[in-house]
Amino acid sequence: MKVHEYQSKQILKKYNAPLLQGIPCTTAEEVEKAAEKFGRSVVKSQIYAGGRGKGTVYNEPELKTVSLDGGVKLASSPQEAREYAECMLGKYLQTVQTGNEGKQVNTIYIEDCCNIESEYYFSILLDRSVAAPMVMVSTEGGMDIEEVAEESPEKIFKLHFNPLTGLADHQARLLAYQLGLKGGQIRNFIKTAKILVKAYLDTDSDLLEVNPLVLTTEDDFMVLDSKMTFDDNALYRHPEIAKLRDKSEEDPAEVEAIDNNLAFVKLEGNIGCMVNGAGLAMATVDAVSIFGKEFNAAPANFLDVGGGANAEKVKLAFRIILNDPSVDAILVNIFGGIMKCDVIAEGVLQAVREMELHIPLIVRLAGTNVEEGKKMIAESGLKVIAAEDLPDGCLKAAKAAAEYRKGAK
Amino acid sequence: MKVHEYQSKQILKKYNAPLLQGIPCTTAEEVEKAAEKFGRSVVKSQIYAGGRGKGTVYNEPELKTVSLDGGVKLASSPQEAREYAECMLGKYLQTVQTGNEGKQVNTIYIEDCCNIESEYYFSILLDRSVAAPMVMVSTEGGMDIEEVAEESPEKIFKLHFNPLTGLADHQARLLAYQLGLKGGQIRNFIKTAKILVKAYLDTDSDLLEVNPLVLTTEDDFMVLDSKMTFDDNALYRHPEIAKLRDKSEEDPAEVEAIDNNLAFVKLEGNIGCMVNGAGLAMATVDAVSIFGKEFNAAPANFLDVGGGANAEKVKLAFRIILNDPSVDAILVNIFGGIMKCDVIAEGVLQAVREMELHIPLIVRLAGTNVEEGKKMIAESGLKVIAAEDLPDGCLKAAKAAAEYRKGAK
Amino acid sequence: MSVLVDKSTKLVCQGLTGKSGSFHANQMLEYGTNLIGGVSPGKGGTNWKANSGDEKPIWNTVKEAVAAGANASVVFVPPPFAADAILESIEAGIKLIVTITEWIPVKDMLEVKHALKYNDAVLIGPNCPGIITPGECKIGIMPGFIHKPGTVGVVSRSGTMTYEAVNQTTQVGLGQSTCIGIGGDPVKGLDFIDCLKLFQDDPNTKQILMLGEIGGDSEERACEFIKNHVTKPVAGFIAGTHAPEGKRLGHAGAIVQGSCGTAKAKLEAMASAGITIAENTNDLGNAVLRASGK
Amino acid sequence: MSVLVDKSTKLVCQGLTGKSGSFHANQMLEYGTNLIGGVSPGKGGTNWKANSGDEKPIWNTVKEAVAAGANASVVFVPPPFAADAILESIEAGIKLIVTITEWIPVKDMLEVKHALKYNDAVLIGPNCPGIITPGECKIGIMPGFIHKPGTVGVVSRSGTMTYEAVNQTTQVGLGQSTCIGIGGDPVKGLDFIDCLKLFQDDPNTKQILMLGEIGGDSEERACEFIKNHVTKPVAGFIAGTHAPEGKRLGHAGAIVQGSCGTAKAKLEAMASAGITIAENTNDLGNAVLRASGK
Repeated sequence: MKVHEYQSKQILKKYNAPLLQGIPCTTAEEVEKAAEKFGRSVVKSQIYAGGRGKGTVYNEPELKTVSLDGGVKLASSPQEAREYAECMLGKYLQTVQTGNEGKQVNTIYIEDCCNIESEYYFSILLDRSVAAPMVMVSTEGGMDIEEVAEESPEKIFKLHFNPLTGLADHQARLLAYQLGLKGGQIRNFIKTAKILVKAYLDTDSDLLEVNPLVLTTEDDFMVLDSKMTFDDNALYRHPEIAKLRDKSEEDPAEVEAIDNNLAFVKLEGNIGCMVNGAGLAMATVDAVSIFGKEFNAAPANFLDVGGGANAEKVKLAFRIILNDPSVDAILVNIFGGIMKCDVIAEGVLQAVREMELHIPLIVRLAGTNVEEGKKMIAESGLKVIAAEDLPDGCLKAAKAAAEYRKGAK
Repeated sequence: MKVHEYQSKQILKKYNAPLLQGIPCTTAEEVEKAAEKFGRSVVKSQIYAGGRGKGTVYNEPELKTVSLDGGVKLASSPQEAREYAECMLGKYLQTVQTGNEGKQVNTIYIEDCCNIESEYYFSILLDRSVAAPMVMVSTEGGMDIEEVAEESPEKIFKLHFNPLTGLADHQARLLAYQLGLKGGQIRNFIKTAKILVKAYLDTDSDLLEVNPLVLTTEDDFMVLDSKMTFDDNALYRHPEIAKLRDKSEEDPAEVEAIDNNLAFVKLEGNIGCMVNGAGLAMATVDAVSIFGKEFNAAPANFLDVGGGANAEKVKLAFRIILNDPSVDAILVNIFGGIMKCDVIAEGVLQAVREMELHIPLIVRLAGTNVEEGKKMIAESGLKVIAAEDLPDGCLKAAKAAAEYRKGAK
Repeated sequence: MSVLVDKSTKLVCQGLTGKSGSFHANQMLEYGTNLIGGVSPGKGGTNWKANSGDEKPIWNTVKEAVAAGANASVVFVPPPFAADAILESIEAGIKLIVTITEWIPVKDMLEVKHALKYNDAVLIGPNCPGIITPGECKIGIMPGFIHKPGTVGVVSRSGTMTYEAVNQTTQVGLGQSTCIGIGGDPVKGLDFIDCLKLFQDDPNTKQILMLGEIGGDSEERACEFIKNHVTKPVAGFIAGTHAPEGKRLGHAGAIVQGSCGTAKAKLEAMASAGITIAENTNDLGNAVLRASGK
Repeated sequence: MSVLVDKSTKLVCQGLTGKSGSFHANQMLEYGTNLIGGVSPGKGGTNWKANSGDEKPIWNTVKEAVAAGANASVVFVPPPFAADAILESIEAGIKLIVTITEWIPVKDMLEVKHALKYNDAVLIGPNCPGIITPGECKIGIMPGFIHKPGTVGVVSRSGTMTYEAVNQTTQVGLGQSTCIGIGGDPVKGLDFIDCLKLFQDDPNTKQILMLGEIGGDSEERACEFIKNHVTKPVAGFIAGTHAPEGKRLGHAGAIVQGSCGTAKAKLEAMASAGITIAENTNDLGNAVLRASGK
């Protein structure tokens, strides 16, 4: 789960992380009042994507007219802060990470300034290849770390730590030396690094990124921008974090899917996919991409209905898929295991009947009681196209979608 | 380091351990007032030794006249509590653990009562043989655990836990089943056990004993009596615990030794010992016991002056030894290593001169520059008896002590 | 001969009295697995009745199950308690622990991994279909009937993809020696390399089929291992070749971040290790045939 | 031949620039130990000047010392930072860590023990005199000159008692192969059994002298090990036979609680393992002679 910058800072504050004073605001008036506390202040739009400083704020979701150049602004007066806020609030911020869409700005974080000596990159994440958490630091603060990794990997230092004990002093010290820090800077770095690691472990975070972590002219470290994401599976033990979830930032279909324990990811194509099992669902997305190509078809989504695909779940999945207006056909790919194919066929047919499905439906079944399942579909009298195997299903779906689109126009 | 029962409970309270309400008092008036809150109350004298309930309170340190039978009393009214307190405060409590001495009672803990269903033994300590902490529980609550270990070892259950993660749920559950608990009792036991383990680990405790841990008629667990001792080496990170140290409970000589980084333990004999190295000091205590026997001599103390035995340290050690009126002779046993024998001899001679030592001093030197050291002592003109080796030193010390005692009388 | 489980496996089910545990315990019993009982704290001393009418004892602790002879366990315990259940089995001396439960917090699994380093227990999963030696022992939730005793060792990060693979290797006539679903979580027990070692050393396994997916680098490391240590023919498949970057596709492990974990990198590693790559999900059985020169 | 340290040992001193570290580093250099430099965070890049006038580099991290060739370290770091220093050496790949520092909290040492289980590093101490192979390498604070190359392997829980033992084995003409002071703390690195294994396998060690003390049960366990695995003659001594119960005599480990750790139990265990017991601290050298039938 993601949270906004200001929320991650509220969490880090509990661990005494070094932070500048800041106030989250939702109106331009609040912004002006908040900025009065600081004189000079930084006006930061709060959306879930990175690259805000270099992004562009547009007046409308279609990103036609520019409202402001940059989603993070230094304001030299409360009035200026207010003016920036007016150009941000309710508007749409597009960054390298939001892709072709813009994200609406609903909250602004007004933050104090500090005197920056130098900027560093600092993050904590799980290194899957060794199943251990690690700290990653770089002298290239403020830059996109993947760019740094590509252009100057020697400037990135990684260090694994024991999740049971956290970051040891000698480990934090080693990182400090690798960053070229000296004297009191080292002490302050160790303190900050240990605080951040403790916050990461305590909150079941799966990514804590501070970019930049700045060294002030007073040799202190300061968390300037921070990003935290959390392990969804562990949210039950952090109700105060769970309630920070901002559903307005997420795709409504994905929200509905999550709320119903379905794994759904929206993609750009026109073939809605419903599959049981994450691996098979991925393979189905692949197959649609490959076999659908000659008909300009592509997968509209990834959707894993999980093990127990009953009629209720199938209906819910169909509804989520059909929310997407670009879907021209649905491909169902089920390997019946414990759940038998005839039961699944029954569920699919029931859903089709109740929902009065108007777009082509292609069904590929395999596994337990496959013959019974196929027979039920054939005899149902409904317009359901049976596929022999997955390539066949993809081709049939792609063709049917092309025809449907032609007919619909 | 030891603390009083009520202090250990104040520490456990921070971890939300289940405790009865209680108030520490130092006057009978306070006791009466405190007891008014509870109606019936338990009046508990606070000394560092166990076995208080079955101990005896005497009016004077020589333990001649009995003031009260038992150092823990159930009072059915505030008046009765006050009467008990008057029989305890300022008096001397002797228990199986205080030996032949009595400990003066300066504080009384007034505690509420509860309805006891059954009593258990619960402790957490380090198992040296596997270098891991363990929980030890028994159905024989309220009994001396060493007695239980001897008579019915099958009633004691031990379980090691990982000090990095604490007690796991399944471990606490296993203990609960071994104690024969049922239903809600198990949940409450798990909760209590995990709290106690967390307190033990967080505070660098080296022993946390709850005896008895009682199960109330409401199926709750309650820490009825608790004892905590702490790792002296870790006190620097627990200043709030370090300041609980009650020097009045300790031997003043031992306190002075600890404050000066000397290892000193008072024993019952008449030969003061000053040795470098803990192992050699132990062996010296042994040797004095063995070789001194025929002259009725025995070691008066264990004293390790450590590696750098300079004149200052030697003087301090002599002063501590001489505080004990039963000392009739001092035996110095030094193996010169990095610290050379002549330097040590110089320190000893200087101390003898400055302190005008009046009892016999026997010195055994070995190791680096032993000949120079012996020569310096021989030529000093001071009454210092040189020994060839440790057995010789013990015999000479024992003889000299016997003669000194005869002369002194 | 087989890998990890066979007729001598004596299984205890942690969470047997739950809905999912009970359902799959029946399935396992019907397949012939020697399930000796279950652990459900608080229900010790009662019996669990199988669909067949047989009764199995319920214990409060895994320790009691081990005393009764259990040498393997399968975990159907809900996510908040699952890691503790695994730790209990490790500490009780169980040597093979198959964890079906999904949605276990990563931090819990890190503690489990830590405990595994001190003990010689083997963990499969979590969030996996389990392990099966066809005709001998099934521990998990896979449909037993599609399996057939044979020669292909199957190892997979995903469940239903495994079923596709099993189905096809059965259809082409090879059958399976043992199939292991290692699960799609980022922190798990057995990984590809561990399974490849087992298959390489198992005389009954003549071919290996490895089903990977995007995310992480365990396929790449497995390919390196195959290059140096595996002499048996290997076929492989990677799911997620057309997945968008930065999106998590169902499995917590299936996410491509930057240049790490891409299908391209994994397919190149497979090719360079001499693995026969299946062209699509329909080609799994044939790819094994091609790999073994048939 | 010898145990753990010899002429090939390249030592780094953690805490070299401190008073104690500096003093003993000079002593070690004078004995001939190959001390290649020191680690003192914040002083990296400077040089430490030995009494001889030689200069040794100071590094900020043990990692740098290892890069410069160090394969052993000696820790003179103050107690609050000592466990971290040990962990740093373990993580940097040092294979032998000798910790002289005393008064390290038990909980810190438990974390160190934990880390040692994952790594093949050997820890001696804490709170110990160190290890010496006479004539080759001395790591610690023992007076070098009393040692003589020879055949007795000495292992001891206490410092000055070791010196007595060394002195006497030198005087009776046997000399020492290697002497290891394992320290008196309750949680430590090498214990008696580990050292006994090393001595049993070392062809240069012809006799073993084991110096124990009251508290704990490591002497009892060592005697059990000797009974079953040690074929060389063993002499032994226990300090603290006349210590009062429940009192801690200097060493944190030297405390008798109930029937555990008594001198009586230890002496009986020694006798039953066929160990020749020294009658008093003067009898150590002769006891070794008696043990070897001389």
